[in-house]
Amino acid sequence: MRFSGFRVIAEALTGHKGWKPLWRNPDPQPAYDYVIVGGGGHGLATAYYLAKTFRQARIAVLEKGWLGSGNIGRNTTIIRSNYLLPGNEPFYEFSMKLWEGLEQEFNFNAMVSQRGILNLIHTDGQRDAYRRRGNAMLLAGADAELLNRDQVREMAPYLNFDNARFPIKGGLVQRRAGTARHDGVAWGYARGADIHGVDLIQNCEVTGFRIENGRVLGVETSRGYIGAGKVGVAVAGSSSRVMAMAGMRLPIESHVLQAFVSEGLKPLIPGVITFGAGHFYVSQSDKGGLVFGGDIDGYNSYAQRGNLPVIEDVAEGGMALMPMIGRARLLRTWGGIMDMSMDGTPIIDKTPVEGLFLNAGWCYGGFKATPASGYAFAHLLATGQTHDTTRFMRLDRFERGHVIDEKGMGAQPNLH
Amino acid sequence: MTDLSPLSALGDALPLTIAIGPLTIRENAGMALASLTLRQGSGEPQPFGLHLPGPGGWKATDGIAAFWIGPGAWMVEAEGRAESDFAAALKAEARHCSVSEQTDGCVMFEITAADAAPIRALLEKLVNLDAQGFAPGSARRTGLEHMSVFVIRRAEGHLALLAMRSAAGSVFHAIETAARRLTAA
Amino acid sequence: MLIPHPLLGPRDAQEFTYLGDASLLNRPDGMAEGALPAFCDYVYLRDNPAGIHRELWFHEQGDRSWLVVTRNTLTHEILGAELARDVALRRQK
Amino acid sequence: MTRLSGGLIDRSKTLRFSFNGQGYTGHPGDTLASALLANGVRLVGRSFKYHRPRGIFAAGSEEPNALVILRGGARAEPNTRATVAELFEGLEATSQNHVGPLGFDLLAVNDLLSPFFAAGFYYKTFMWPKVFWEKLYEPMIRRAAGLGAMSMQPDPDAYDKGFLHCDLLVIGGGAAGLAAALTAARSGVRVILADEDFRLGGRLLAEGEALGDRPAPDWVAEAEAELVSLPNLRILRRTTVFGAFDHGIYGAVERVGDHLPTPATVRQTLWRITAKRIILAAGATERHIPFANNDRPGIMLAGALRAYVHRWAACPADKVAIFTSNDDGHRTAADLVAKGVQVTAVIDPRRDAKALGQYPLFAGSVVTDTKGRLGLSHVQITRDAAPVWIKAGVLGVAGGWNPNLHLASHHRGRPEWSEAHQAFLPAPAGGPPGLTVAGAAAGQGTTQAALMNGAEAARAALADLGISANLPDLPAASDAKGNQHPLWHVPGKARAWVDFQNDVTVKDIKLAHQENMRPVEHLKRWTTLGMATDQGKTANVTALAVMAELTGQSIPQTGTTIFRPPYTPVSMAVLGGGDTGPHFRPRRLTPSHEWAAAQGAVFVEVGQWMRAQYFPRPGETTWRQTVDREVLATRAGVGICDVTTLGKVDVQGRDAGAFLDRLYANPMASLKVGMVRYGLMLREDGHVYDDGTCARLAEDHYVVTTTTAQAGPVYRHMEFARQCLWPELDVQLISTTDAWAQFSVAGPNARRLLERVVDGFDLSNEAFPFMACAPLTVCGGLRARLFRISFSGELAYELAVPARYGNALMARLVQVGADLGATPYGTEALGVMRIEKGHAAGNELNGQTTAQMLGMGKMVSAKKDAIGTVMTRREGMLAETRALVGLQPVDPADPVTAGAHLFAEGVAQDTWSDQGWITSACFSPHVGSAIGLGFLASGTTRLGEVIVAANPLEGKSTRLRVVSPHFVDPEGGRLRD
Repeated sequence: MRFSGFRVIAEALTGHKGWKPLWRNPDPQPAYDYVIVGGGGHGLATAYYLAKTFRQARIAVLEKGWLGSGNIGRNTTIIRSNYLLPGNEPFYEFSMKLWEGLEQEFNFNAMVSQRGILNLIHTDGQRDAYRRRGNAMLLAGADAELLNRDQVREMAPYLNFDNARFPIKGGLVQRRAGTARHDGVAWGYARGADIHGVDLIQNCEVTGFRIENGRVLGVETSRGYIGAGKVGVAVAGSSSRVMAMAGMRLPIESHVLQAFVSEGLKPLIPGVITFGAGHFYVSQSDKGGLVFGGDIDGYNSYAQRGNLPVIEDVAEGGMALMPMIGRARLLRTWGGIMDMSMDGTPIIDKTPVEGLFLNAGWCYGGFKATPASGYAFAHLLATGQTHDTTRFMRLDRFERGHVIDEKGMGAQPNLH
Repeated sequence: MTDLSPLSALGDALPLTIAIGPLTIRENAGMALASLTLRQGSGEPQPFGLHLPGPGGWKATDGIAAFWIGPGAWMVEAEGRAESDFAAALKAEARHCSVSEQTDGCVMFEITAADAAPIRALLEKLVNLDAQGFAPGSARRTGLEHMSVFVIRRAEGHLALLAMRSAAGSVFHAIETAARRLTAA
Repeated sequence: MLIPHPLLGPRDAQEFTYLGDASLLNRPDGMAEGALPAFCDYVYLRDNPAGIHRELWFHEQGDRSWLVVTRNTLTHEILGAELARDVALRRQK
Repeated sequence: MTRLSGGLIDRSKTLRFSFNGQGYTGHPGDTLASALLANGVRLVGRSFKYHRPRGIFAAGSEEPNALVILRGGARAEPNTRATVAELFEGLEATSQNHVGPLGFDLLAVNDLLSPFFAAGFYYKTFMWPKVFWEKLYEPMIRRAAGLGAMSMQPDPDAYDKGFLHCDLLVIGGGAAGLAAALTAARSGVRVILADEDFRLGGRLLAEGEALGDRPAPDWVAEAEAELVSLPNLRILRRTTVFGAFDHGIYGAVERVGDHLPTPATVRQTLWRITAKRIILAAGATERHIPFANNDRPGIMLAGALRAYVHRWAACPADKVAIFTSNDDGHRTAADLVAKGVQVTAVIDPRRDAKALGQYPLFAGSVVTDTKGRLGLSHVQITRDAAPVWIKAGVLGVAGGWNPNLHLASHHRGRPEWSEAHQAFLPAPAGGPPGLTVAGAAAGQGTTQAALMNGAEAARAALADLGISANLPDLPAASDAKGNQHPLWHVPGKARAWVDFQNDVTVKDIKLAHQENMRPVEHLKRWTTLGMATDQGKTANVTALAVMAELTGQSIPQTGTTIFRPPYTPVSMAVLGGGDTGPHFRPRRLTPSHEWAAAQGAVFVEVGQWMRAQYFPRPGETTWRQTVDREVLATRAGVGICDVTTLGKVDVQGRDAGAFLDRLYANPMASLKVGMVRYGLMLREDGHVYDDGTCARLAEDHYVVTTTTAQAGPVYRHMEFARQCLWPELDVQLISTTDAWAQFSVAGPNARRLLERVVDGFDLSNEAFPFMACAPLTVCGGLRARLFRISFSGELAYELAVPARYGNALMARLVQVGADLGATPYGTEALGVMRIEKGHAAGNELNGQTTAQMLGMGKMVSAKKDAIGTVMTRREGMLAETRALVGLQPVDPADPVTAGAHLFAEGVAQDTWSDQGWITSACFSPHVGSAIGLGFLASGTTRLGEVIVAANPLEGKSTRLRVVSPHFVDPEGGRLRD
């Protein structure tokens, strides 16, 4: 069924009787050519591109809970490609380009909204660093603009310009950045994958890998054994746990990142604003809620909930940056489990087990990467070749000494 | 004696004393401070006859006091001896220990009141210490508005607050704000 | 969170700075044969368990002790804490 | 009929207030909601999506409908629930989310178009043409969405934070909470009783019940008087405990000044409460029953209606009907009759329902429709498919009660469905450790049970702490059960609202089911159910039950919803608390700050520090003029700069040298006493962590410096090495950063200047050579330390004195050096001189740099096991060719810009041909042009080559020559003379 405005009108006039399930609820087959472990954003996108772009058949996505219950279901919905290093920027720009045609491609309005991101500058050193970054973005084919203080003021007059501990001296803007409706992305990919024949199997937990002679044969699940030609694991947040079942230790720690939404408010900020001096970033959803976040809680956790100090820290940052939001109220908080990698950069690679592939380590950059991650992982699974944009995101980069450390924090995941 | 004139941590020629409601806040510029740390096998000294307090403790005797700052480490206070080379005097009392001069490392505010109630109320607003359980003779380092501070309960109605000297203005702002709000409430 | 400091009793976790897995106590010998792979493992690989985790916390706004805290990463329940120095000395013996 | 007799309001005082500009009066004790109802106002707002007229639905914090903008100007507070806004003199409130007057909202057209706005419709449309999304569709949606509008002005009120500790925290001051608090407080333990209301009592104030031989409010007053008298108990009124965090830490907001025209001190205080045990006695929230057009103003929860009548003596209409599926609704009817309100019908689907008083009972009937454009006028009652219309201005709906177990599931514990209670109850395990749920929140809904249960919960909690407490004598109270017989919705074709604020109807849930959005999380996300400001308090369980009916599964099979903080929405300002302006973060001042300020210095934030950036003099019109002068004066005469901000760590002990050998990549144990050495510190991953100097003051005593930015992390790292890696070493560390004021005295006249302040100390090159250090006295006996080190490339020293003398020493040096050209300089000149000398600083040491890149690869000693050494031997790090080079424009008029990327001439400029970047740049008065430092691929072999610096961000591209990074005195003769 194709979605369109005409369809909505036609259904409205006929009592909505014609709407079909967005996807089937199939029972698992005994075997597939490709089994994707994880029905979050990256897993669904991988299945979608495998089926649609790489024209592979017999694909299943196995999801422990409900589709989209990974971090795609709990994030701050920001899309951007404002990275610095060659190991990252071309990849995220590739993702940005996929975002730009995504909804027309999968015929689902994921509300991709390019209202821009503004990174604030408070010191001369930061301006130098952002200039380097902005240039890196332009050199990779992305867009970037460096603003002075007056230009920032014009763009966001409600920021604290006159009474701030860390005065605003400028900003780096990416106009093509913005937000997307996170659940819509998951549903769009899920529906698209289903249309192309992918079996989306919910409530199916992978409990083990069947590996013989260094080759993966299939997966044990809560719904029985499922054979597989190739297995792609895309379970950010649980990567260490799942890969431990294949006997691997990863350069990853799991950390909780909280995010927040305010009560609905009439439009007050158009795009995304980040405040590095105070650990705060914010956008406003189409429904009117301010969506904001800050630092991770900073300790290993699988608990999917955080603690009060980070809530206070984020709110402090928000108040220092935009004192006008004082009388808005925090409505909901949640905590997602991040795959914090040792250099802050993801991993998309083969593993030492033949036929077993890994997509992990997204830190808190996973949402914006969804399209490119799915595409590149599908490329790797289908062709056996690393997609050009992920050529540095290798698992062995740590031992080879080719880390991609955007923040320069070294092997301490909670600082990335 | 040097012919240079010292400044108080708040940047004035004379240290500040201010009364806010029931609380008096005084910058103690006369206190000499030196840290004392045990070395391996040094044994625990009794500088100036003072039995050093255990974890979380503060002890005083005849103008000399000490508070525990970490395993095998204390800060030793000498009232009114800021101008002397107190670290050297302490080293003489604890030859086998490591001693570092700290007099100017901290700003020290002495906060006093007639009884415990205003001190407790102030503590509740400033630091995450159990204000009632923090009895006289207690000393802790803890956080205060993104700063690290030492808090000493010298008596029921007497609190000392030590912070980085360079942050004296910020610490004082926090204390003063809390005190004024308590008074106005 | 409250960290049960072995000397000071329960202290708010905000006073602490987190480092990570207590396996960081087990630094390989840099002068030994095969030091490089041992260091790659030490610096980068983690068990990252969902459950009991021994980890390093520094009492930065406190007594400046490094602690080894045993904590359940699923529930955040803390099962114990000791001075890292004691753990390290014990390991050396 | 509006105001009845009785109630807990102070009729001796009248408060004036306004709603949408219209003046009204109320009394102390009123909420805005009760006062509006007492004035006969039923229409107070509009719903989110369809802009349907909405009235007051509840009497507490669960209110989904009656949202207003409270106050005006910068204090305007959107989305405020009228049901919790305490009335004060002069209160102003306005309705929100409508275009045009509240009674004639132009966006109410959405309601007519509602068939087009079914659940999830927006995912299916607005995709064509693509550019219309940002340009047309989305702005339209954004304008229509949202609820209240912000003032866009800074919040003028003050906020506070604090910390409380107790043995027992009791959350909720109703029957169970009061009984718990009494039990615990009498035993002498430290108790905090927090209640979100401005008056203790909870539902005891809302019922017409007696406790023992007195009205319940009298018993509450007596209990409260006792609690207030106990020194070990603290009552936090107007305080919402909004979150249960780890290890007994609870977040609570006390609304200190929200009930006042303007706050006396702070508006709200954020309390972080650390409790050993916690009793959650938060009561229960009544459920409604979805039926056709169940959302009109005047339709409200029956229990809320009862509360308005008893506590506030307010009834908004003459004719009242009740729709109930349980006995509790009949209580409301009986109470209303007793209060003299005309009850026109009680509609109960149970055929065997019994009346509790004198009112018309429609047993075996349901409400199937309503009328009334801006407020309820008629209710349609259907029995056996035979509808009748009756008149009613208010319809109370009683669908049973849901325990307020929210905090008990804040640790992701799942509530359990109880068939007996027909409700979710707190799970026996998985809740926050130490927390017990009591009273109606635990399903103990009768007054008698709540009192007993609260007291018993307190006794058990204390027993758990090893404290015995006696149960108090509790008054006899009602044990009338509500008898829950849920009616989850009345079937029908018209829309029946489940979530009022977000306009989610039974139809939407059916559509979600039809489209396979059946898991409860999909249901919520597809329909926006439970996402409103009431967080689903009045909707979620009902929606689950409707979905369960559709799937044919039980409610627990269909799912549960768990709750996360906050329990009710919390203002951003109070969470941020404290200072948000200049005191947002601490400000550290250097010892010479006062002097610098008096000289008119311009300051700059460097981390927490405020440092003098430059010292403008009269006649200088640009900062460049000033900085050039400071640099030239230093290089020609002598300059003085406060460098106190560098971290200083005292390292003592027998093994201090051995310890530093393991911390620094280069050797330190071999350093002679009285000498200083530059130290390079790596992270264990082999990248450069920090740099600084080590001065050996004695065999067993070093002083090391760190960069300003890394002082804290490096100290922590050193303690890690000391305690965790090499505990066997005898070494002691302590920071002395603030204890010493330190000044760089640099320039050819540095020695001559210092000779004028030292007390008989031989500064000659022979006695005190480059990299020497010594303790000494200055200015007539002041203890000091002198280090002969140089960052500027000039003959230079750093002189340290006790911090309180720093200001005077700075003044003295400038004064006594006037004839030598003594010039204070700031961080800008410092930066220029270090770039001219090719010294790395923050822009180079950004955590991504290797020793090799800095040209210091050889410093990494292979002869010892220092942190980071091994990992530098990885293939990728050995293969690194980028190296620090100097850069000079081919055309001296061209700028050099930090952040530009470096390319070979003539190649395409893209990511893959990128050869490096400019890290630092400045105008060098010494060279006479702009200069820069940068990392360049194969940089060490490219001296003399012309390359291109691309800065497409600012549309500039310049040709630069690669030169040595040492623009000044490359041989280093000056600093050794």
